[in-house]
Amino acid sequence: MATIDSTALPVDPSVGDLYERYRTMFLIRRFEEAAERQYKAARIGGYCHLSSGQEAVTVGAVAALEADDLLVTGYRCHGFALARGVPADAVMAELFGRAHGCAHGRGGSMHLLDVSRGYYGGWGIVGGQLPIATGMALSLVRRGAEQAVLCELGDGAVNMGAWHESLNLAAVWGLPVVFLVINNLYGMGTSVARASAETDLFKRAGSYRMEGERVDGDDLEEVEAAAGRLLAQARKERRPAVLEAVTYRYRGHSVADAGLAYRTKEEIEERRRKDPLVRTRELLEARGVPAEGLDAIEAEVEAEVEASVSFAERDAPPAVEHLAAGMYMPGSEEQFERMRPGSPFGEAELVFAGGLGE
Amino acid sequence: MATIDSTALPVDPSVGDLYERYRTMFLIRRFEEAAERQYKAARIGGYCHLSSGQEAVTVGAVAALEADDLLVTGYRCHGFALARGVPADAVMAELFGRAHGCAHGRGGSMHLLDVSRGYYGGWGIVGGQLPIATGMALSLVRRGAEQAVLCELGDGAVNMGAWHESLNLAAVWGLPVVFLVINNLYGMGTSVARASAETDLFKRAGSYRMEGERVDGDDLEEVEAAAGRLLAQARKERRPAVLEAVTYRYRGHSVADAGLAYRTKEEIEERRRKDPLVRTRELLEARGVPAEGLDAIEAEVEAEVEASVSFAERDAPPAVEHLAAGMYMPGSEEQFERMRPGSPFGEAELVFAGGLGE
Amino acid sequence: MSGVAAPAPAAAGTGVETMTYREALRLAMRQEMERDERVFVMGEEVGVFDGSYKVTAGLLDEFGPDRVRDTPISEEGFLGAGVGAAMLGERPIVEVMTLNFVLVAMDQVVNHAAKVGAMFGGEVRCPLVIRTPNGAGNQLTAQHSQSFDGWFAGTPGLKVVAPATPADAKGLLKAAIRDDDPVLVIENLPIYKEKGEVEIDPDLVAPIGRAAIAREGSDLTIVSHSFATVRALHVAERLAADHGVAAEVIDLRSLRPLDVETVAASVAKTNRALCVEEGWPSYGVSAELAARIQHACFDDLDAPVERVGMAEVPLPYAKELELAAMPNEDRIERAALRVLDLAA
Amino acid sequence: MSGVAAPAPAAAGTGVETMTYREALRLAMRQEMERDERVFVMGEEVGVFDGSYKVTAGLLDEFGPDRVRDTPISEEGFLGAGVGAAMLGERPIVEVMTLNFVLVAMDQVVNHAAKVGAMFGGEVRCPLVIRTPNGAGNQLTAQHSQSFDGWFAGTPGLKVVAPATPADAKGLLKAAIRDDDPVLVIENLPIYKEKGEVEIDPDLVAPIGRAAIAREGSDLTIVSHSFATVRALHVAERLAADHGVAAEVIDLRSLRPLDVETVAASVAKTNRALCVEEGWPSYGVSAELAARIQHACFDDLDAPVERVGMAEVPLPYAKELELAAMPNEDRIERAALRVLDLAA
Ligand SMILES: Cc1ncc(C[n+]2csc(CCOP(=O)(O)OP(=O)(O)O)c2C)c(N)n1
Ligand SMILES: Cc1ncc(C[n+]2csc(CCOP(=O)(O)OP(=O)(O)O)c2C)c(N)n1
Ligand SMILES: [Mg+2]
Ligand SMILES: [Mg+2]
Repeated sequence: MATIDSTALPVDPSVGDLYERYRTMFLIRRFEEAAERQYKAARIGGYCHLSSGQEAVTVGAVAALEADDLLVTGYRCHGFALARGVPADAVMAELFGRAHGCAHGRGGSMHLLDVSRGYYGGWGIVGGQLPIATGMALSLVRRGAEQAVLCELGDGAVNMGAWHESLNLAAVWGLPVVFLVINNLYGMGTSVARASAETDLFKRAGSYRMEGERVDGDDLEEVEAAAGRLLAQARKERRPAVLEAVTYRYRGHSVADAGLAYRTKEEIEERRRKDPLVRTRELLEARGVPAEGLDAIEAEVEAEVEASVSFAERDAPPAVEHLAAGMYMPGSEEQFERMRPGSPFGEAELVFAGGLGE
Repeated sequence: MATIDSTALPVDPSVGDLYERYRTMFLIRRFEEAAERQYKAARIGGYCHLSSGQEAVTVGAVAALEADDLLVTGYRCHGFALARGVPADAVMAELFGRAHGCAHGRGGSMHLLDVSRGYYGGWGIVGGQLPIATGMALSLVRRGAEQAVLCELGDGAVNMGAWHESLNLAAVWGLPVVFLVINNLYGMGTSVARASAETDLFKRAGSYRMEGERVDGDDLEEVEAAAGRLLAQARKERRPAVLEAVTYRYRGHSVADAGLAYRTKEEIEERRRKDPLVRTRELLEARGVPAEGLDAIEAEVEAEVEASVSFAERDAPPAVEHLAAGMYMPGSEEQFERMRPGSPFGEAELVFAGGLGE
Repeated sequence: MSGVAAPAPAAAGTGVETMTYREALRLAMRQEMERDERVFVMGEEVGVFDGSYKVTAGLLDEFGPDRVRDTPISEEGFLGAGVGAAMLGERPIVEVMTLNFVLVAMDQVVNHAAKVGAMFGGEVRCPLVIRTPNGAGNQLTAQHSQSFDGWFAGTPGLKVVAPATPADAKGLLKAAIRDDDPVLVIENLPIYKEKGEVEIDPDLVAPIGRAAIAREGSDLTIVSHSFATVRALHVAERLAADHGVAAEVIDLRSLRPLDVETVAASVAKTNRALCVEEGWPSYGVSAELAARIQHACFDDLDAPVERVGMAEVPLPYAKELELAAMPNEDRIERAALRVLDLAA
Repeated sequence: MSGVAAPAPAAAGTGVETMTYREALRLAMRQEMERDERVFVMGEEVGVFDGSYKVTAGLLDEFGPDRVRDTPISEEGFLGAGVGAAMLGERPIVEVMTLNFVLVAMDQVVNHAAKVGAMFGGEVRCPLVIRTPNGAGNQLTAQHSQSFDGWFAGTPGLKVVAPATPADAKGLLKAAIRDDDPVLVIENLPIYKEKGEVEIDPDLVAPIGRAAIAREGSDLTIVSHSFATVRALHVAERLAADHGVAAEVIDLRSLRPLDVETVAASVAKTNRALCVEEGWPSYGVSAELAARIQHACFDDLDAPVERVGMAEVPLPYAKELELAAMPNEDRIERAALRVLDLAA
């Protein structure tokens, strides 16, 4: 997507990758800023969980995926969708609840997905995605595929029973899944120390004889290297693992939360000074990429984000007659046909007449 | 209960304790053998989970409790009830489903209890008792009591989400609870190795920065010493802990299971040769207790068990009019009074007319 | 119970104040916590964060962290801890952020809390309160917009109340806290901001198991609970204004026990009934209501009982779809006109 | 799906055999596993132990540990793993030991499996089968005797079937496995040993969403599903013998979709209806049935619809209490006589 003037770049091909990652990080930042504005203008509804500050771990981890690897995440997923290559148009349209959103306006901010890119959602129940990712890894083993699943969760989710059951299953069955714990220090207003008896979250992998590793989640290259190594082990040796990435979310839990009741302005300011975008930019500059090339990204990304907003604005909302689209496989209408008589619900027309397909 | 002729015993008072423990172990063994016979004669119904082979850990752990400590267990609980001093009559009557059973014939084999002895049940959902025991420990802290909770579970239960959530809560809040994992090598037909990625179950305590310890569950004194130490820490320092006791159940999962599909006769025979009853008896003999004194236990215990069977036989079944007894606090009838009109259920009489108390 | 004092006489207070439903719940908790040391609040974000829907705002400052206890995200664990504490005689109020999340703790509610009394032959009780909002609105989507009210109301051993007004929010939550059995208090997301008059009197408790006649009328009985009652009252106004119909609105307030008597008396008078709920009607609360009404009022009914609820789909995100799916006033009105044989 | 083959032509087989319900389920799984490599079975004790109720006996030997997978005790984990595998196009059959234990995995069933299709706009499907028995009997007590059938039937996104005969056990389980949506197959503990004739034909599939007329009659319609149908058929015989009453028994077979049409047609003929279920009737399956019937057959009914189910208590252990609480034939018969205005 980004057009890089290769003459302006040093020959080292890894710099091209880094440039590409940086651009994606930038896109996520700007995209979410736009989303927040649109939310405040009431064109986006529901919850809106921003990930500003977490771009390095998001982009680094996704960069470590092969094209046929699978990705499963929680609800703070705008960045993951964009990093996995879902077009900004499709993501923004989803946030607007429009027909060409990546979930056809059904899922919204928390339930993005793109099966063509192996991204199996955006899930909203804390920890609920873990058993699902585990089952996907089981399926990969069943078909003898050399692929892996990356499953994102937050520091708050590691206290859910689903964490324990999933990790034990993955380990006892030898499944190719890497659990990426994004430790942004808080689950809503609760700090890790108040929530977890073991604050070195990666150490909990030990309870399953599983490898656990902690990285600086704001160090793009460190994240990518660790994720790459663990994913390779998962693919080739069917060894599941935990990767904990320590980072920070600048904004509140969701747009509705100011994010100040449980932490200080100073803490936020201090973290902002170590912004992963700035760190990555410095890295690129240190490797000889000229500042102008990097500045150019900004305009390019802003145009892309703006375009996504106009796309979403122009896109039509889903047709109300298709309210029930997707719920059951087309063809199921016949099974439901005899439920109709005596149906006491005004909405029978919606469910049946609209059909299940779209 | 046991009458010990102190002139026949050495002066060391600890031998008197050991003698008492041995008697309880014996009582459990004989009681469960009788229960099995009664089950096969169809006078006991439901499931009937025997603990033959596990007497040392049962008696040793309960012996470490202070009178005002609390006990919570799973469904394999005949031994725990007896060890905690619930009269054999009340336990057998419960198995028979009689009015003077310890749960008034409502609970049966899996739901024994005796609040007067701090025994809060016998629970049937694997792992379900853990959050409850944790909440009891929380209550002890809230009232500043120097008491502890002992919570029994099996090796199969450590893979449930409830284990993880409970241990984390206990550790992060500093609650006085000791989780006693009875590792009898199998959860139904599934060996620990097939179920748990970490087969050293006590090590899982590390995920909560909690102390974990493993003992030979067939060594009465080792169990009692370890449980005593961990319970004291819980009471005084509010440090929760995991105590894993390795033992074996001779019988199938329940009386309905022959217990041979997943293990060999040889394995069972080998374990029987190291029977904790024999080991404990040898210990007593080595400390100078004459064999006759020990033989006397047998007759005494058998009489006690037989008496419990006759007690249960003679005891009346609960009155059908009191079907709903206990469900709601007496006084609630008034709240339900207006549910009656149009009640389409033949059982309305049962629920209301019988009242909620007994 | 050494160390935890028995109820003290209630703090003084009189008069009537206008407040939101949310404030009324808070008032109930404050009063009961002052009255009885055994009462404490536990849940995710109830303390430092002031409650994710701000119901518990300020309680941490007033009562301290032992009585307003923030929990890790582990509903099964802390809800079960509430069961255990209650079994020892405490009066825990466990807040679950929304009813959707109770599903991860379902086993503790249904297989444990509800069983304590009967399964142990009355030897031990479980005076637990679970507070949690149901409901949709604000495009919260499929996993965050559900109302499983009937599942709990269908569980013997539980009691279930669902106040629709600030006054009942205070009165019923207090009743739940004082009750010796496990009570689920179903709140509702859009209702939190609704205002109403509330009597401050700390001794005033609303009775469990008693429906209220929220509006009198003679032509049609609308039976509802929780936010559906707010909707029903609006529709009743519309029916009066546009069609000259006098609808009676019964606010159930309690789902278990269910006050069939009040509902039946109303239908005996109006001869027509419409049941409205926020959840899916199939196998939902309105099914039980229709079943009870047809049984109790068989000879009184002039038309079949109708039902309106959420369209039977996992709630989609797009505003247009959400609106179409919700039991909105237009849909309720249309159903009412059907019951009245006035449908176009 | 590299590595997992598409369905092969069905194994040959014809004729009719008498077998138990349990054997019929096993036959269905064997046939579907032979036909389609994507089908595999997963659950506690399904392999080495031969199934805790022996439904899967022998399958491990025949298909090996990859396709008959013993799990640790962690229903939330492995049921969710079934959801994930199904989303990739597998056809997992997850056995949960009893319906009581589904409560620890409720979130995966209701918030996840049921949501996949709609929440993601139809972009991905979840062809998961969950098999589990409901029901009481044998004094299994409060935590092990429950029937939450209506909770799942009330969840849009799920399909729920509950066969009452060996033939339907085979036919509906096969239909569920072939269905592209998540299907809960509710079996029943006492029914496992019931015998009946089963067509061996591997291509024979029973349709989801179609009730069966299990017995024809003209005086009364008894609507039931699962083991309640077995009871209802016995009662129908008693009614014929003792009272000369011809009861029609409708076996629902499917709870979502619900075949209201067949029920309504029967009631239109008999003018009287009794709904019987194994679970608690309040807010249960029979509530939905009564609500539908009064609506669809308002002008046909000569008496209110009656309901019989489990007494509304956590099931006590003692045999005498259990028997009194169960929807036994005496209680069903008494209710039938009430509907028929023949009550003493
Ligand atoms: C089971 C469940 N409980 C509670 C919630 C409400 N909730 C949503 S996000 C969240 C905090 C999660 O924190 P964390 O895992 O650290 O992720 P982060 O928000 O920091 O990305 C909570 C409590 C939920 N969605 N699901
Ligand atoms: C949640 C749940 N799942 C399954 C069961 C069925 N079940 C009862 S006991 C048991 C095995 C438990 O094994 P373990 O914890 O090792 O205890 P043991 O039987 O060896 O004492 C199982 C699977 C249950 N009661 N609850
Ligand atoms: Mg976090
Ligand atoms: Mg075991």
